[in-house]
Amino acid sequence: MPAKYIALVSRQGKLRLAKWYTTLSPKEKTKTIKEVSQLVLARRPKQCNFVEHKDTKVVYRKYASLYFIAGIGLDDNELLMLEIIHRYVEVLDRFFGNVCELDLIFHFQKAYFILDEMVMAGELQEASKKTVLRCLAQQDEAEAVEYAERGWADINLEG
Amino acid sequence: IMKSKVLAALRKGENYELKTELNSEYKERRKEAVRRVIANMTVGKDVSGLFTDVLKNMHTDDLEIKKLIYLYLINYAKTQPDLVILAINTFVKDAEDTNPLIRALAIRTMGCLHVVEVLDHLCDPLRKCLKDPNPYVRKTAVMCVAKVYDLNPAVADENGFVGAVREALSDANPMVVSNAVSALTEINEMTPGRDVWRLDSSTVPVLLTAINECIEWGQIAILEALASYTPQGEKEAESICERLLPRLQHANGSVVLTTVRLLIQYEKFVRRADLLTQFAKKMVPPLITLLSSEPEIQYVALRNINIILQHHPKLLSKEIRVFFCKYNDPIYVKYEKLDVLVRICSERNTDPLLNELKEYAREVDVDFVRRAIQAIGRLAIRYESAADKAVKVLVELLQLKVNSVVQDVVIVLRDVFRRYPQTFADVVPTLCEHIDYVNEPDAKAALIWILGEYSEHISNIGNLLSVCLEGFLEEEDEDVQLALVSSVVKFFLKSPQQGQALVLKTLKTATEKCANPDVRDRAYIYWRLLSANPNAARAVALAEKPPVEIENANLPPSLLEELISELGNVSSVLQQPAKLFVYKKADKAGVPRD
Amino acid sequence: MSFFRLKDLIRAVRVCKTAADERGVIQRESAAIRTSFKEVDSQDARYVNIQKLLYIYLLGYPVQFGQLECLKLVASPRFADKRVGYLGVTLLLDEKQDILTLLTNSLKTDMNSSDDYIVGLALGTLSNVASSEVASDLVDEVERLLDAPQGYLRKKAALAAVRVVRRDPELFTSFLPRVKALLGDKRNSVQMATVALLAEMCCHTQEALDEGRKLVPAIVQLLRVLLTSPRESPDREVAGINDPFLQVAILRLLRVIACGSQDAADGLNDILTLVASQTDGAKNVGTAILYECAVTALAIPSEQALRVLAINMLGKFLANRDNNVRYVALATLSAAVITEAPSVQRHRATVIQCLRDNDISIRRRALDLSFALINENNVKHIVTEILRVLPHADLDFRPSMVYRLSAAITLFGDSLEWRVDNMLRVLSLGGKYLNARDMFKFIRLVSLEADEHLQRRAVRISFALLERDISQEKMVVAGTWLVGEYGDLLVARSVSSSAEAPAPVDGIDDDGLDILGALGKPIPKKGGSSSPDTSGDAAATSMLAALDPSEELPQAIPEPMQVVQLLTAIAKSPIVSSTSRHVALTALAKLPGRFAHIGGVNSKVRQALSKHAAAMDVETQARAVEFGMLLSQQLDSVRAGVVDRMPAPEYTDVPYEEYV
Amino acid sequence: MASAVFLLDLKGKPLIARDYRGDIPLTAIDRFMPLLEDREDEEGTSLPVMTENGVTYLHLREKDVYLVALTRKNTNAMTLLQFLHHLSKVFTEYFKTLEEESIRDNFVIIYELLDEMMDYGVPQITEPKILQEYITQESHMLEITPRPPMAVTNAVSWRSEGISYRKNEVFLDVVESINMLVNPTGNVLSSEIQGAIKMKVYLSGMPELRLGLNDKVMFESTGRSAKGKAVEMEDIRFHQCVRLSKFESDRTISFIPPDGEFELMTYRLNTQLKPLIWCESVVESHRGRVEYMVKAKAQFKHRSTANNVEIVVPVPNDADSPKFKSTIGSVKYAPERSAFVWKIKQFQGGKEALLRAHFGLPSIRDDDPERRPPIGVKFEIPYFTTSGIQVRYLKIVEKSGYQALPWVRYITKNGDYQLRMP
Repeated sequence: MPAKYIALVSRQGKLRLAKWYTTLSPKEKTKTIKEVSQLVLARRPKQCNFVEHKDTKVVYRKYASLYFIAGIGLDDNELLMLEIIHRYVEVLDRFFGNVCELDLIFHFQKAYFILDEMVMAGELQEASKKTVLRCLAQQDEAEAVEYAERGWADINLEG
Repeated sequence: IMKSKVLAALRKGENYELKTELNSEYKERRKEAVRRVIANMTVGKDVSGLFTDVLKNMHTDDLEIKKLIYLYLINYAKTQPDLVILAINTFVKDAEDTNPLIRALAIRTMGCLHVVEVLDHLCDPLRKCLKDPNPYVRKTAVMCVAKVYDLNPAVADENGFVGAVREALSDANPMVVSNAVSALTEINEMTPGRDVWRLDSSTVPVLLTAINECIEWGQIAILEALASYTPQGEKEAESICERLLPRLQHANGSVVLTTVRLLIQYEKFVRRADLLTQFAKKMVPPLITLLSSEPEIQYVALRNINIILQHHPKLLSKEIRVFFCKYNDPIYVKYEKLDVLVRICSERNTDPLLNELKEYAREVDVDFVRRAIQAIGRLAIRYESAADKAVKVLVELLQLKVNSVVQDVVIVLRDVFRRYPQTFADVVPTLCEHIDYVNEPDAKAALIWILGEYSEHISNIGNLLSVCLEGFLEEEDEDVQLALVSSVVKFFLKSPQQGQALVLKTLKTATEKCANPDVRDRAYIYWRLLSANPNAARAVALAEKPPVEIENANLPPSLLEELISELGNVSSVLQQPAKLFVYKKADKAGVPRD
Repeated sequence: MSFFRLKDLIRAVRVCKTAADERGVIQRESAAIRTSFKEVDSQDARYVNIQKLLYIYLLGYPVQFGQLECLKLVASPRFADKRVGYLGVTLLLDEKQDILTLLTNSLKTDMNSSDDYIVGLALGTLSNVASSEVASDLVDEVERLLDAPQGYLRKKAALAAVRVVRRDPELFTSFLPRVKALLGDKRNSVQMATVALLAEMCCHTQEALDEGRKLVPAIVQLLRVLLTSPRESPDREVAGINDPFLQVAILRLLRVIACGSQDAADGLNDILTLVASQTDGAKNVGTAILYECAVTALAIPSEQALRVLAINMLGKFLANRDNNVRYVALATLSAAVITEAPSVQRHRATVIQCLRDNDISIRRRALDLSFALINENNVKHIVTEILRVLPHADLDFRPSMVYRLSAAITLFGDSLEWRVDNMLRVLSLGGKYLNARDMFKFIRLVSLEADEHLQRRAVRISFALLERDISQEKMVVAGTWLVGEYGDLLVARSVSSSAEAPAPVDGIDDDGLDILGALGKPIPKKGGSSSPDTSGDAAATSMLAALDPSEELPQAIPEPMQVVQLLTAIAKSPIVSSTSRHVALTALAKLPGRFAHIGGVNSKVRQALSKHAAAMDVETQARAVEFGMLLSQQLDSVRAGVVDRMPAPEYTDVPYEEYV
Repeated sequence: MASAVFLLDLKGKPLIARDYRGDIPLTAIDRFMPLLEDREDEEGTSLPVMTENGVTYLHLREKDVYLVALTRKNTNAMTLLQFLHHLSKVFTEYFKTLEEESIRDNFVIIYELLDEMMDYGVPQITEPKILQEYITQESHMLEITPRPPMAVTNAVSWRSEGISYRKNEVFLDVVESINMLVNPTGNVLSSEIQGAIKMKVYLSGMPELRLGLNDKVMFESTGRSAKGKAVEMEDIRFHQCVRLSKFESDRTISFIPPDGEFELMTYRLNTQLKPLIWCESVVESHRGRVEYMVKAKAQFKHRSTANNVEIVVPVPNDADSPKFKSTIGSVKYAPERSAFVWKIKQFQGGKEALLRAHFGLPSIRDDDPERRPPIGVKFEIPYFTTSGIQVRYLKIVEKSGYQALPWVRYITKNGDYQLRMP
């Protein structure tokens, strides 16, 4: 599904992650995120998981204190986007082991790395959770070796 | 999936848990539970289901718990009036407590419940409290009468409560007096025309004496009440004003502003010129001092100063510098200062003000810059002696080559040109050098107007207008279209040879291709005139126009009079009559309307 | 100077109590990072700094100064550095920045790395920031990697190719020949990426589309396998459905390919029917597939039975309790109306009901569908329903509502009278939101045909509406214009006693030149039944918003001087737009001619005009002065022809679809 | 008259809600933030007073908290805003700072205070000293529950009876703050002196105080000629304890003081002043760097010295690699303020000081236009008032007849002191 962007916003409206698959100026990005967060945060529980923002369908889902938000094209499948979001959350959950907002704050890079293994050019890249986790583990391993060489193994490995 | 989700699941049963805790055998746990109930209530969670459990804790010797439970009752009484009755006994008992603080608390809270059912039980304790030996209880009881009256005027009357409040006006304690004034003012408003209470020449001096003893809020209450009084002649007005003057020295800005309101109101009864001069002189410093307060206070002060100045235009003319904007003023303060600056600027001080405005026009905030540029234009139009310098400043700003600045300057220059026809013709070529920056419709329309008016000063005028015509239909902005039709006609009438082809083309386009009936009308009228009688066309299109009048930003006189008598009030801040934003009691305010 | 580690910075920010504290921490840290960039040239420092910078970026502070540094970090030989460097590039840079050209070399080098993950990073970055130049510089690399032995690289290369084709569609030639093989790849993820790539190419070029159509059997087979074969990888299954992601991707691809091709579509009837019948729609994921299937079935020239099946499926969705499902149903039905009008019409009542749903997303969709449903037969009903909701509708909706209402009314309304009436309703309820062009069209509608009955009706209703409310901008402009132009039709035939004796000065000069030849003066047809219906004050007290769209509109038959008064008042009103004021001045100038038989009009009008002679608004002043001159005695002989009835405009029709 | 008072967090969610009149549904507060944001979009600024749907919202912001009053009447807006400022003052007095966290931690006592400070929407007792006498953070059993403070029941509402000190002392601080706005060429655009007389009173019983100043108006009215200079104060405002009518009639400042610290009076002088500390600045911008040359002059008498002088010079937001050279004092880059701060501990009258600063700028800059903030200056000059005001006497009379010592200090410092940059 060609996603235009994927973003994580906390219940307080703080941005935790944003990945853009279309080209916008920094100002437009900030504005979009602000407007979309406002739209999404104002939604009530029983309402549908979709809102429209300009020429974008916004698909969102709330997990505990975090809103996972994706902007997709008008011809794209919003129901499937919900599944993709859910899959991303599942991988995060397995990667961090019971993920919570704090994990995503302190390890925001990891959240990006995981997303980059799952979505590319706005399209779903890998549906297999196992494959994603394996690739990540191998890359993290390579990093750990380099940390050891650098002699600062403590940095960024553990929160 | 997430950790906090588990927590959320736990919370589902929070009310259940609280219920248990509220019924705990341990006092500390019950207390903590009451605290949590109130905390939840505050953030909007529904804890109304715990009504009876909360109530069980009401009979307590812990003052904090008592206050919290009272708070709970205030919140949910309206929705559960039947259950409130369960609490009545405790209230009645508290109203007889040996501690005046508890007696007052009980009376205050019962009044706040807004439940008719409570009224019957409130009357006896209230009657006692109105006569309580402790003034703290009395000042509370007096306010409670207004609450009762609001709920049921008949009950308040029948029990003689209103009379008791009237008597309280001569209480020995100033807070009782001022609360009585507040309560009576409220009651008067609730039943308009009934005049439960009316100031007369015997009560006014009593209040004027009481004012000296009151705390600031009491002073304001009394001052506001005095506004409804019409002095019985010049002498009385003079003496009231003189006794009010010391209030201008009060540290509370609201005391000051309300005093200013009264002085202005009473002025019309005073004829002695020396006194009037003295009043005016005394008002100035405290008004200026308000500008050193917090920004919100400054804002209200400035909005009111704006109104006062429409009544007393010369009042602050020497004080122009104190209204200069500081870098860190909030934008809303800057806007108001700018308005006041233009309003009080006299011919003598246009020079420093123009320098200052030029400074503002170089700031970052586009709206503020626009207003500053407009202010320069207003000064130029108002004072002929300032026009030269103003135009110079505007041309300097033009040369900053900032897109938005150029647009605004062009618009302002057009209006200055209209005020002083042909005087600044030499500026037009410079202006034409900046044509490329002009792309907003308003500015474009202004530019085209200038081209039409000064066509003889521009060498490539035909070209410029033709270029504008090319965009005529895509442009779609009617101001630009209208300006072009007029300008081309004027150009043609002034230089028939050069303009003939262009005028035909323009009028044809405007009448045949343009969808806007108003633009068509305008073009047809010119066209019909031109074909009927070129001299008539000349007489119409080139008719001499009187110099523009700066649209005075003054309020209509009747509104001004209304707002002057409401200085400090919401209406004078919004500069709108109260009827526009105050709903009748029956109308639901604050409920979003479809 | 403070120098935090990343986690310390995050902690320091988290303990900030106020936004100002946070800003302070960030600005101090940013300054330290800037200085460090200038003074310390070490990848270790850069690695830490850029991570902090990315965190700062997420908080919304400016970090442009770090762009160049990301590029430097990417050049490091270490994987960790590249990983963070490329992340920085994708977050802080985009294809529009000049410095991106500096990246091409790094990408090229890394795409030739022996480390798969480094190649992966480069491909990922390419897919995110490539401009058309970068795309063509690196297309060979991408092409080569499509044949990489590692599935990990093949899928990434295919998706990088998607970006390449998006930026430069002509580059498809490098990829197209490989698609067939890749579709048969043993890895689902490679298949999925290839499906996306093929869809992208087919969208851009005919050649790819032709090739794609040849591949239909292979693609269909891919889908059939997913539907029928036993599940081999539970990892790709959701709620018992085999790789729904790939299924949906294929359905989408099939839609792209078969759109407008009967041949291609013929090959799909069976498989689409199979999907529709085999998929369990109880869970969201199943619904997602059915939804995609219905969209595809309706978008391509599929056989009738399948289309009916699709519509029925959507109809069932509409009745679903899950709001998500209702939402997609409304959306899809809107698209299906054009081809499947009768079957969609059956759901009209449900749709109208959704206009009042409490979820704005549902309301928006329902509104779209309601407009899409409008045709000659139901236009009255639906327009009335929508007019009923208009005063309560979300503010954002209103401009598009009045826009589409005006289109539906002018195009589908049968009688001219009905159209004019309902446009007036739109104007009076939503005149603030209507755009100028549609207002012009309404005026054209009234003035086009020499139908005096219609014009009289329009101007009398307008007058009654304007007497009550002048807050709806376009209503004021249109109404004022009509009152000026058709003032003669507005007033009653017999002039009341309030009029002064006719003064010859103000009369129309019958010899007035008809300067443009074709502009014959229409002879006002007097009379008509001057029923006193709802004119006057009684109706004026009722709020306009309470106008029930199914009730008659009020009409007024004022005295001439009342007309002058109303226009004078509008011109003076501080709440009307300057355009309204301009139109009111012109309308005033027309009146002496329209009320030729009434004395005193000219002088009253001149008096009204003179009030604006020194107006700050330039056009207002110009009209006041110029029309004042025009109405003066010295131009008596010229005037009549000048402000006479204006010629009817030319008229062109716009198809409804263009509006909706 | 307020219908309700709210404390909100920055997102507009209620932290505290107190309904006083029940005539507005409390849900009306949900419209506050949208309204605020609408105004910002439309007019480029939020406004302290806004109306919608029959409800007027008056607010001020304190750190991360909004204090909002709601009313449905055309009530005195100035009073309500002043009241909100009093609220904020009282809370600050109670909890040291007013912010979201301190509100959450203290919501019980905040409700108590709100109940005490306003009744039926009418402000009541707001004096923090008095409130602290009977609303305390420890909870009480009823039998030892505090009573209403004497002050409320007294005729003198700001002082309780029965206060007693072993040593009776009064401290007077005369503090003058200089507000100044100067353009880049050194022309003073506006200047004024804001004076305040602050007192610390440690006196027993109910003392009567009388303060004498070299007040020009008083000298003139009594026909006395001033020994030395007399000062004409423009707008004198007094603490509520001062008998205003007495002052109005014969310019006598007489009062029964509250106990402890308070501000007795403020005054203002609107005179053309020479900047006491004047900075001349030259800025040279280049690609990749910017340089500053600042010359500071102490333009007051040689025998006075300014202490803790702080000159804050703005620099671009994205400056880096600061380098400074100055003849005296220390300089520090303060990126959180987008400025550098030049501190001079002691700056003697008549002296000059020079500073050069050098900053690097990144090659890729922010694209926002540069703001042009002014240079700000802070200083304190002890034993010196700009206006020349003097305390001539402070008479203290108490019926017990004790002797009390008054102490007087003078100081001049900066107020809002802005020097525009070229």
